[in-house]
Amino acid sequence: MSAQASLGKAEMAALVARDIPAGAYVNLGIGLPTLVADHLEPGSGVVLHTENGMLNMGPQAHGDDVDPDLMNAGKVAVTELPGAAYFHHADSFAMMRGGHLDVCVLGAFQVSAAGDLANWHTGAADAIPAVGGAMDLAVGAKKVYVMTTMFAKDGSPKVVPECAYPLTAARCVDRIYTDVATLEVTGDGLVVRDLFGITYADLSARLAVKMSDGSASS
Amino acid sequence: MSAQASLGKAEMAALVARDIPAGAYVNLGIGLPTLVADHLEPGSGVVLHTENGMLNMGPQAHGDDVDPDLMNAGKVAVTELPGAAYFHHADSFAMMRGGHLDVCVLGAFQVSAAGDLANWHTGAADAIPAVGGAMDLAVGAKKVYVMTTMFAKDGSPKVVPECAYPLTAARCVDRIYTDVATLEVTGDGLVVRDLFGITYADLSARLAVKMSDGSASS
Amino acid sequence: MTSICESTDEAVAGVADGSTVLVGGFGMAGMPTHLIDALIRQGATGLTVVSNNAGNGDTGLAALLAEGRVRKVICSFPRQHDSWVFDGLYRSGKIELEVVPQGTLAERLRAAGAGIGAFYCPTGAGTLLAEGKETREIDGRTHVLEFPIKGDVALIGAHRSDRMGNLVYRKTARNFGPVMATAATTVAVQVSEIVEIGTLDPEAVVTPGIYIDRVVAA
Amino acid sequence: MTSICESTDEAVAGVADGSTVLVGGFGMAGMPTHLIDALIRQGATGLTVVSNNAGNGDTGLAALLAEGRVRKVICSFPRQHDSWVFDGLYRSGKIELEVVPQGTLAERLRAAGAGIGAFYCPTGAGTLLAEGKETREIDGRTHVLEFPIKGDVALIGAHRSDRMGNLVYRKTARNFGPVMATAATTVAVQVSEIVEIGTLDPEAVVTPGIYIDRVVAA
Repeated sequence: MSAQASLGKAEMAALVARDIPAGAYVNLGIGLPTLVADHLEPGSGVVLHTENGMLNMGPQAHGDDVDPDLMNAGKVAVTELPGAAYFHHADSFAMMRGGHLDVCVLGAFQVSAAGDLANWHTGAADAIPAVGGAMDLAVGAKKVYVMTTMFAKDGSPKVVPECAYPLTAARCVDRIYTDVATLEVTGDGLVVRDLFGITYADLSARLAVKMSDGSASS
Repeated sequence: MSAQASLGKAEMAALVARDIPAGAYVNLGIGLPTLVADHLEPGSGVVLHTENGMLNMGPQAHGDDVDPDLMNAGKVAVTELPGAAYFHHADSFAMMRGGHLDVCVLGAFQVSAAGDLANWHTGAADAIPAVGGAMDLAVGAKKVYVMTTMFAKDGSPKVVPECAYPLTAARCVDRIYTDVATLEVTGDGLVVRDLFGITYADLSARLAVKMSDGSASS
Repeated sequence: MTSICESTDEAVAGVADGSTVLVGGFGMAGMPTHLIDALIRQGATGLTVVSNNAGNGDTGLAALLAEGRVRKVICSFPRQHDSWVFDGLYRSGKIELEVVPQGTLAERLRAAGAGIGAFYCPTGAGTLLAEGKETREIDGRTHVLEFPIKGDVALIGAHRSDRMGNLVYRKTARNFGPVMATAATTVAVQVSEIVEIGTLDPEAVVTPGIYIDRVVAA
Repeated sequence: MTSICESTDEAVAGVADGSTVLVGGFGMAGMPTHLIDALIRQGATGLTVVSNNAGNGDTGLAALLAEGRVRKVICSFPRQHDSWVFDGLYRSGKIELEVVPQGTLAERLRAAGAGIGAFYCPTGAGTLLAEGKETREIDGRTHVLEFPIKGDVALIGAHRSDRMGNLVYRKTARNFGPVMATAATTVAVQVSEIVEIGTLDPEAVVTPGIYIDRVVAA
């Protein structure tokens, strides 16, 4: 299991993309999750939602294709695919909060063993709070996938018993895709599905959370 | 004042139409209020709303102009004027409830001296209740005008101290246009603005409500 | 993911006994008559039907009612000149009725689709239709607490669909369609025409395909 | 009634000190930059600004903030790479901030326009942003009670307006425009082009003219 190396960003993105069902309606959060788009199979029929009012968003726009009226939620110029639809902000978030998106993929500062997500606020005293659509996505999508490196730059794990940072939403995360492991959040706690470049014993030792090894059975 | 006769339906409609400001957005209820449309000045810019999802509704459709997809709230085939817009039911009633319509004109079973309106239910034990959009209109329009004959077929007045019939909405009516008088609902009670074929003394004797005579001053 | 059905029978397959069925249309405009006929053939019973009216004449919704398949109707306006089927069932105690103001009906459907748990609405305050409902004073006005109406199935009519289920409507046939499309677990739509992806103007799509499960040309 | 303004100054005339000003746009898409410039010239101060962001760079909203004219910002995402004007004011305690999840911001604006007194929303439950807010369990889920955000003035950008104020937008520049247009006492819109009545497709009008007070081509 630990024979292979930990995953790079593109490999993580490919792993998430592989788990998105054909024809799913998906919102990809700003940052790392954006990479997932590049790994969706062309024929998969996966439809991308951007919360600033569009379905069937295409890839990033370049050169003459840049249109200042066509942006994604990260304010990056994007393109329109056939079958697109535009709608206003209240309709866009109604779609999200109403449970119509199949999957959203979000970045994280911390995820708790119970699936609590913290991804909007470091809790630092001088930080200017800014939430955007993170709370709406975390609460609204049918499945919430988190995509992040397992360890912060200081080596501390992002999968924790309880989030120390202010929550985005409680008990919202279904799966956690990291560079060293994929974890499922279940009623019985975290289950490790895949390991990359680390053994279950090593991972378990570095994380302070209760979890079980589901990687052998898969 | 009592020299002229009581008003016919068309004259009542003309009176209401005269009091609708140029450029107003107006909803005309089913029945008598519908007639108001025929008396709006062509250049007035008054825009008609129909709660089943349209602004800038035109006159009734006839012959080849009948389109089964273009109906008013009374399910009568109508036409579309230039500058029309279609929208769905939630948006249509958001427009209404949100206070964006300047005037609605409604029929009435009874109106109380305080401006309570009863126009949806006779209260009869075997009656099948059916409200449609009456409550929404009564609550939502900036000005609610009632248009009705003053007396029911049995001679009982429709302007009453308290409504005996189930309410459509409390304290919602601004003006009452009838065949014999126009009344304003004010904080100080009903004020008679115009009299047609009846003296103030006679009207006052037939209605059991407290009111004042504002007809002389106008 | 939207599937294009070969027949109306396929479009209504699997409706379970006891389901809540949202039925679009206002009068005959936007009424999904072919889907209702298919539902009659399909056989599900003990249904709760949510629609603006309670059936006209002897066809469509009235025929479903006449077959004894509907336990309860939630609507704004059951009583019409040709609603004899409903009238008879109601007077003989064979059908339950919940009358909801038309705008509140639309808004409760929207709330179900938009992930709103409940809302305070001024419509109906102080009337029979608010009896037993929680109220709250907001800005000096009495508001009634209203809860979402969620469907198991929605049957709606639209003008055109592309193969992803993006919909456009025609004139006032739009009415309840776009709201009901957001508010049910399974949404079936009958359209006049199914067009290729990329044919509909993305700015003019009223119901994005994310809301649509089954489309049939009928 | 919609008036066509000769200048952006005319379009923002009369904004009072202390007003709540809704400002459309998401990033630069749909941002009513010319109306903001006119508001800077107009001079109103002590403003509460409601917008998705809190200004970028040194122009537009940031310039209004830099002039010390804004008392409070209500937004979802103030912190951006180029939000130095806001950041400075905030850190020096010169501006008040209310952070609202993006979808809740849109829905509170919609509620103001739609005559909804308040609503229960799952977004933000159990987080910092719900602290001090009333909550209620609905269907086993914690919901937060949210109240409308009503503007005195809305400044929005759209693509085309006809002479009645019917609007169409372009791509994701639609964003907050249609919702804010319903939520303010006076709504001013800057458009690329003003067209004759009857030019816009009634099926594709996104904001009907009823919501629009002032239009300027800029």
